[in-house]
Amino acid sequence: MSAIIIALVQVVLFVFLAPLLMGVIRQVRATIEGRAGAGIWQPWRDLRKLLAKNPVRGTDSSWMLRVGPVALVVSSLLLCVLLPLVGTIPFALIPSDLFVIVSIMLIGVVALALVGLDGGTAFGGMGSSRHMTVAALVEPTLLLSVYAFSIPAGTSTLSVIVETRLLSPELIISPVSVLALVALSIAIMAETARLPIDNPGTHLEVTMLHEAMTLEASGRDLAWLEVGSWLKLAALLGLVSNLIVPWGIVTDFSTLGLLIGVVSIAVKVLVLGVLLSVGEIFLAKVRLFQVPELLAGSFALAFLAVTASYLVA
Amino acid sequence: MFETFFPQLIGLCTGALLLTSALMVWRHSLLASIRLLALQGVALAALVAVIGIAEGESELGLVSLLILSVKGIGLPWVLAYQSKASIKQIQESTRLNPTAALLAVTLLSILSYVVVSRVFGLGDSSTGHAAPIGLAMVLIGFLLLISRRRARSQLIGFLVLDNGIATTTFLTSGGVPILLEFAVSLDVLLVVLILHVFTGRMRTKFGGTAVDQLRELHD
Amino acid sequence: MTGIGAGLLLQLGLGALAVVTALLAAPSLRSRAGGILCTLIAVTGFITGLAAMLGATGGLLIPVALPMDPLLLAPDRLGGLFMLIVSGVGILVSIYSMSSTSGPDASRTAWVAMPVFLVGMQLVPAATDSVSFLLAWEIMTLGSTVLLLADHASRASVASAGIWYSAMSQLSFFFILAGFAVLAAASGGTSFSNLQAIEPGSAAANVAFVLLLLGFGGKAELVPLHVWVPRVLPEAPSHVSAAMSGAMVKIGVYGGLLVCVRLLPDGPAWWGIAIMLVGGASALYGILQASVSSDLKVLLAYSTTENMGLVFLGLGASMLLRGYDATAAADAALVAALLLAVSHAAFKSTLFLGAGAIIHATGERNLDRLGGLGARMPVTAVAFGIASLGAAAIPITSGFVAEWMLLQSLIHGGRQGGAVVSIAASVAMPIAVAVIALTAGLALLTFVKAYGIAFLARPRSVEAADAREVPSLMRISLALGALSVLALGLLPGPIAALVATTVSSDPTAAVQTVGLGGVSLPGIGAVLDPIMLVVLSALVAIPVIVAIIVSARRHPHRTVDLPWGGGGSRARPRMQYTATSYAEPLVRVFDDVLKPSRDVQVTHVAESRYLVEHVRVEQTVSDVIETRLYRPVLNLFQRYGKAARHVANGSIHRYLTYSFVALLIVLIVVSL
Amino acid sequence: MSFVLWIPLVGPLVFAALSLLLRGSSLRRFVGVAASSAVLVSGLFLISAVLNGDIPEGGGGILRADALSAYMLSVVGAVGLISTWGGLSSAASSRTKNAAGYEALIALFLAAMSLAVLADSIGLMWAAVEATTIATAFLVGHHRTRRSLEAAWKYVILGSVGVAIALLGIVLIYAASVGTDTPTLSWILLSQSTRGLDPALITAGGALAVLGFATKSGLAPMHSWLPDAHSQAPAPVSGLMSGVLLSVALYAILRIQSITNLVIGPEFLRTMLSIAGLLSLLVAASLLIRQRDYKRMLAYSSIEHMGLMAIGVAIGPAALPSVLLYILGHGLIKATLFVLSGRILKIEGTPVIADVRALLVRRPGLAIPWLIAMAAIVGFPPFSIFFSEVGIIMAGWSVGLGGVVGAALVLLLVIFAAFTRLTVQMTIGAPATTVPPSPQAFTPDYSTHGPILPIILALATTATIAFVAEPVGTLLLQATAVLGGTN
Repeated sequence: MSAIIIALVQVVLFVFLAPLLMGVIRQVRATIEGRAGAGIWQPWRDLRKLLAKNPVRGTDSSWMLRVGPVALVVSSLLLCVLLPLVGTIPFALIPSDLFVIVSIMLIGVVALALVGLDGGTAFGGMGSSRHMTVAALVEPTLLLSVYAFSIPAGTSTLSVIVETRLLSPELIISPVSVLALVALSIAIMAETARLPIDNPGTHLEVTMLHEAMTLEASGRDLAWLEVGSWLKLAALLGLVSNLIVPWGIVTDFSTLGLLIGVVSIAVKVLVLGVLLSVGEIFLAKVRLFQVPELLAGSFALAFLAVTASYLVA
Repeated sequence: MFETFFPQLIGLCTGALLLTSALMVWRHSLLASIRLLALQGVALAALVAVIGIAEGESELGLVSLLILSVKGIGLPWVLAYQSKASIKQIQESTRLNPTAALLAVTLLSILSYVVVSRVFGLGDSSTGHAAPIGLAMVLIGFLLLISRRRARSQLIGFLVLDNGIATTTFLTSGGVPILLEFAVSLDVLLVVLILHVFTGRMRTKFGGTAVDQLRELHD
Repeated sequence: MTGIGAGLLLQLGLGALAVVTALLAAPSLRSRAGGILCTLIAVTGFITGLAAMLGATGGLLIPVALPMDPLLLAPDRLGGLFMLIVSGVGILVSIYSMSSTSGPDASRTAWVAMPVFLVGMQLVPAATDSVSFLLAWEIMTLGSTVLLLADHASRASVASAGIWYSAMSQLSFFFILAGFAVLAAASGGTSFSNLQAIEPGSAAANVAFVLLLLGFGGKAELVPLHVWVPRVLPEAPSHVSAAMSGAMVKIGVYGGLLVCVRLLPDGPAWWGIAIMLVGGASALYGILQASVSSDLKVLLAYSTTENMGLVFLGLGASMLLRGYDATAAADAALVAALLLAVSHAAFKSTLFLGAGAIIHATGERNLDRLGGLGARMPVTAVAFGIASLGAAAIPITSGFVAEWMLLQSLIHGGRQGGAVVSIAASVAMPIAVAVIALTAGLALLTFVKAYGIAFLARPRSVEAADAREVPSLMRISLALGALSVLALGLLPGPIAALVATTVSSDPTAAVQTVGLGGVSLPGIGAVLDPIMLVVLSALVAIPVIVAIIVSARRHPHRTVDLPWGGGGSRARPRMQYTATSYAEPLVRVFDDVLKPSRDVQVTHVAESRYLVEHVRVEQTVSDVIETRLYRPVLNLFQRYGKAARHVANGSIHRYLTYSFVALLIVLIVVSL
Repeated sequence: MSFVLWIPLVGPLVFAALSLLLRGSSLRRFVGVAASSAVLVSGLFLISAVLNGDIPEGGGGILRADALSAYMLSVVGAVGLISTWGGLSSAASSRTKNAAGYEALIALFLAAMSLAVLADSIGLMWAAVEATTIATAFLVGHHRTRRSLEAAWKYVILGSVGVAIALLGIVLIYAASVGTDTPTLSWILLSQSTRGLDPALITAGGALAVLGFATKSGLAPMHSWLPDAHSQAPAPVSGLMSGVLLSVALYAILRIQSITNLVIGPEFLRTMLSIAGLLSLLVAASLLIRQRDYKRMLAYSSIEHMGLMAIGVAIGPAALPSVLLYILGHGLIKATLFVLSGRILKIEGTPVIADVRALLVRRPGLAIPWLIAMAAIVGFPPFSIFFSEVGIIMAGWSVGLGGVVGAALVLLLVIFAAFTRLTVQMTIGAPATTVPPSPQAFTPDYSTHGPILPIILALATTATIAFVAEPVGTLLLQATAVLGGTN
């Protein structure tokens, strides 16, 4: 029961939080760059606008253009349900298992890539191809870094991992954990199409990954694609923040605890978002064919983390 | 009386056998080879007769006659079945120069001596001492087969080889059962006849009897 | 006679009947009659296999004129499982092929070979001694070879595929034969019960292990013995490819299990590591080649190598872990390997049948000339899509469950009760996880590409534009395949529990069913319930769908020719990304491994060197292992064969010299 | 029962005489078939006698039919029947003046082989083997072309020389028996373990005899006559030579081996036969890689199979049942293949593989049996060669010849690949014409160009014989026991 409530809270919170996070990130960046910015509520306004438009679809596009965005949103929502964001009380039958989480995320990745291809234009295919290449190369890092986190906890269930770190904070600053965290962060940057892998702000066709796939989508199709991506970013930032700073998360269900959990995760995510935005100021997008090097580096870190945690411990 | 001469007689016959074989390697004239072959047949028959007398087996006398008629007379006659004038001119151009061939004969003789001494332990009988001659003849016959280009020369080589086997037979075990001896002779005769027919055909098809023309079948 | 024996006998009888029918039936009836009989064979095999898997015993004795251990066909539980897999694929394939009424697929030869192939495949797992195993194995090979050649008159490449396949099959066969012979020599009998008495650490066991691994690895398409795969599976008729990849390859897996689980169960650690290495290398190499391939069937063929590599990776991990007494993880890894095999049978045969449907509809298997088939062939598109999800290991398909279980066993394998199991395991496990992760990532790309390029977007050729949905029997077969992929993915609990009984002495300790068909690994503490996942997704999807319905009522969509089209209205279908371009970034990333050959030809305009008339770019990715490993050896053989002709140069003197030398040698040896 | 022993010897001779008398009669064509049937029927009679525990003897102990002899006699008859029956069309077409002689020589050939397997004396056995050379000399040269003459010459020279070496060996064996109380060539007497034969003589004699008979059984390095003779002889003759003549020589080796085993143990001949077998496989492998002629291809395949059989003989009793079954399977299939190759040669007019393309599309009537027989000859089940090969390989490891058998497997793989490639080149694929001008211009030829029944019989027999545990299994065991094996 408590698991259901927490899940519900997480979903509602993150549906609210994700556009806000995007707004904050963009606003912080604009402010630092000396621009006025559109305000932190602009993503909400964009969404309302998109939902109120008649979507335009090509004759050759198939049902994928309709289903794909929904699949992306659902997969991101499932992440919000399953990840230990507000609380660490998992469902008995579908705990927040690392591999399940990753594959649910992959559903979204696949849906987005297929939507990109469905348009039947060069740009959609290009974005889809690059997106999938990055996704394929990022997966070893992603799995290995969380594998490294899982070793001290003895399980691949993320809730338990977070709880373990809450109980023994010395784990957080162990070299293994730091290595793994860096690797995971790079992987998440890649998965969520952030700098330095992709430039979310660009509309220069040759360089873009994520945006290229959504070019042919419009109206509510585009809205769902955007929401799905935002939700994913928010949820993953939530996960990272809970891995770094697990305090505040609900481990034993209580109304007060829940409230603290909600507030703390919202703060953690937003702070992390600000940090991300600030960080991105100093980063340039790397060339597409240098992305593998970056990912290989992060993979090496993750691998080191895993073997170190076996051999050191 | 006979016992004293026996070793000498055996030695004489086997010596004649080896000598004729070696000469055949040396000589290039076909006619000479055929004559030597006839001589070899006679020597073989004589060897059988001597052994027969020594062993006191009348059966061997019969065998001796058989050998004389087939190897001493019949086969040489078949081989020389052509006007003597033409056959005189046939000179064999061997694939091996005579010096090397004779050296090979020596080596083969030594080898057969070693082999037979190991296998039979030579013993003290005179036949045992002579036994390497048979094997040497087999090997010399083989050498002839390998080194001769003409069909009939090869045939002669085959016959020397066969004589060698016969020599070995008589020197080691005093002959095989008469039935087998008969069968062997018949076989040899038939083979020679068949090869003779083929030689004739070869002459019509290839216009000559050089065996190294037979090179159409290969991989 | 027991039920199992009767089932096996019935299969043989039906097989004979099918052969006779194929020989005698009129061409118009042949496919129907043959298909029905083959379906019956497969159904019989399915029932027999199920019974054997549930523990029924009994068998069929084959008489033989030579003095050998009796040739007994009596499947055990594991054998039953593989009979089940094979016959399941057999059912799909038989139904599918029934609808071809003309051409090579409906030829007499094909329909004679099909039952032989099916029966042969099903008898291999039933064998209880090495000779009957080899017998069934070779019957299977013979049947598949003939089937492969069915199309020989239309494409020259079929003949070359046939040669490769026969030679590689024979290589496998000889390895297996030699392996069994070594074991039989050491144990004094040819029956498996004799063979398994051999001491695990002995030299004979080591030699036999390597030989058998090579043999079965060759059939299971493992690197570097996989070279026949990218030639054979594409060139065979699609339903035959489905049967080969879905079923026959599993027989190779069965062989591996037979060796590792039954005959030589307690091998040294390096066995497990060796299998993991081979499996891991195959998985990576296979998926890398698949991901850059533009030929749909070549892609599927290489993906088979990948999947089998994962199966063997699991098997090797299980051996390694069992050696260190990490029983729970070892059991999980083994069950995962089996589940992967089962699920691969389901999705890969569906994929190959789907490819067959595409070829049926368009005559094309080059992805670069396909596109837009989703709207034209909806049933095929859905079935192929579901199977692709399975191949990409996406929930809620069968492939996901298997890969999940494998990963679970690996990450829990490095440690037991908080202590490191061994250095070997703690290095091997992370590498294995990384390999699986990269494999999974690339598989995702591969199947997004395959599905997206073929079924989505706009048709890239006239053939694709004119495609029509395939006949009903093919659709039924495809639908059955897709359903099985989903069923295996939704109900992993009972299936895994059943599978565990075939390899584990204590199956309930390894795998249990939780919830509605969910699976739990009690020794590891991992739980997965796909049905709950579906329920959860449905719950979160409801608000979204409601929002869509509301929005759609207020703001209906508009259909235009091209919404944006890259900013222009002249975006023709040719300008779309093709499969080749889709994989281009990957080719660049893995340039060192794939060694693509690029050829750029620039034709300048006659007037000026600075103006280009046209540019032609050609890029081919060939199988590195074939070009670097096999080609040189084959060329060497060719040169040797040419040189060896001098041995028989026709000179009688030379021939006589051979005899003479032999005689001299014998004489010398005798006198020594 | 002993009169049955004479049927395979006298019967063919009578038919041979008939063939010479029946000049011009169409019945003459069937002389070979009748002679083979006589041999086969008497062989089957003798088998049933042997299985009832009887060992017929005749001719004052010269002829003897134990399980092995009876089995071999039946193989001779069966392969002869397939070859002559299958070759009826080619024999009928050659209505030349020497056709009578052809049929008579075939009958003589059969009689000689029957004598070789029935003779109790090694000497007689030798004479009979030599007689096969004489009988087949003109058969090989039957076509009277330059090539066939060349083949015949090589065959007679190499064959006779080889068999002469065997005679030398037999003489030495006899010499060994002279050293005991009763000089004899009867192998039944020689293979009594209590005779105390001189080991050195037996070693030398056995080695030379085996070397000599190896020539006739086509074992390298004495094999050189075989590809030429097989490729030039008329198809039925090639079938007979490849199918049984080689095996009859192998039978002689088996008999010699059973004598030497008692005196000097199996090691010496085991080494020798292993080397010969491997060399044969090597030669076959080397020359099949770039083979151009399909009849020579079949000839090299015979060398290959004889090589493997020799390895089986080297292995000893554990492999002997497999070897014996191998003799039958190889004989029947090789006869079938040669008969078919004769038909292909006649209809296509070329023995060159590269010139015969797309046979399966153009002439399915010939290509289908050809392909089935090919599958059988390379060792696919259910054909009995599969069991023989598996049996030999398995037995090889069990007696410690793992290295030999392993090397054999490597060579067999090369041979298999080469063989498959050549077969595929001949049969598989589309006809060379790019665009057929009209559908009528290209109609597949379903005719089998000769009797198909013998081919079906041969294939069916080979496919089923390995599964007939009774009485074939018992017979093979008894035949092995004859050679001193207890297995």
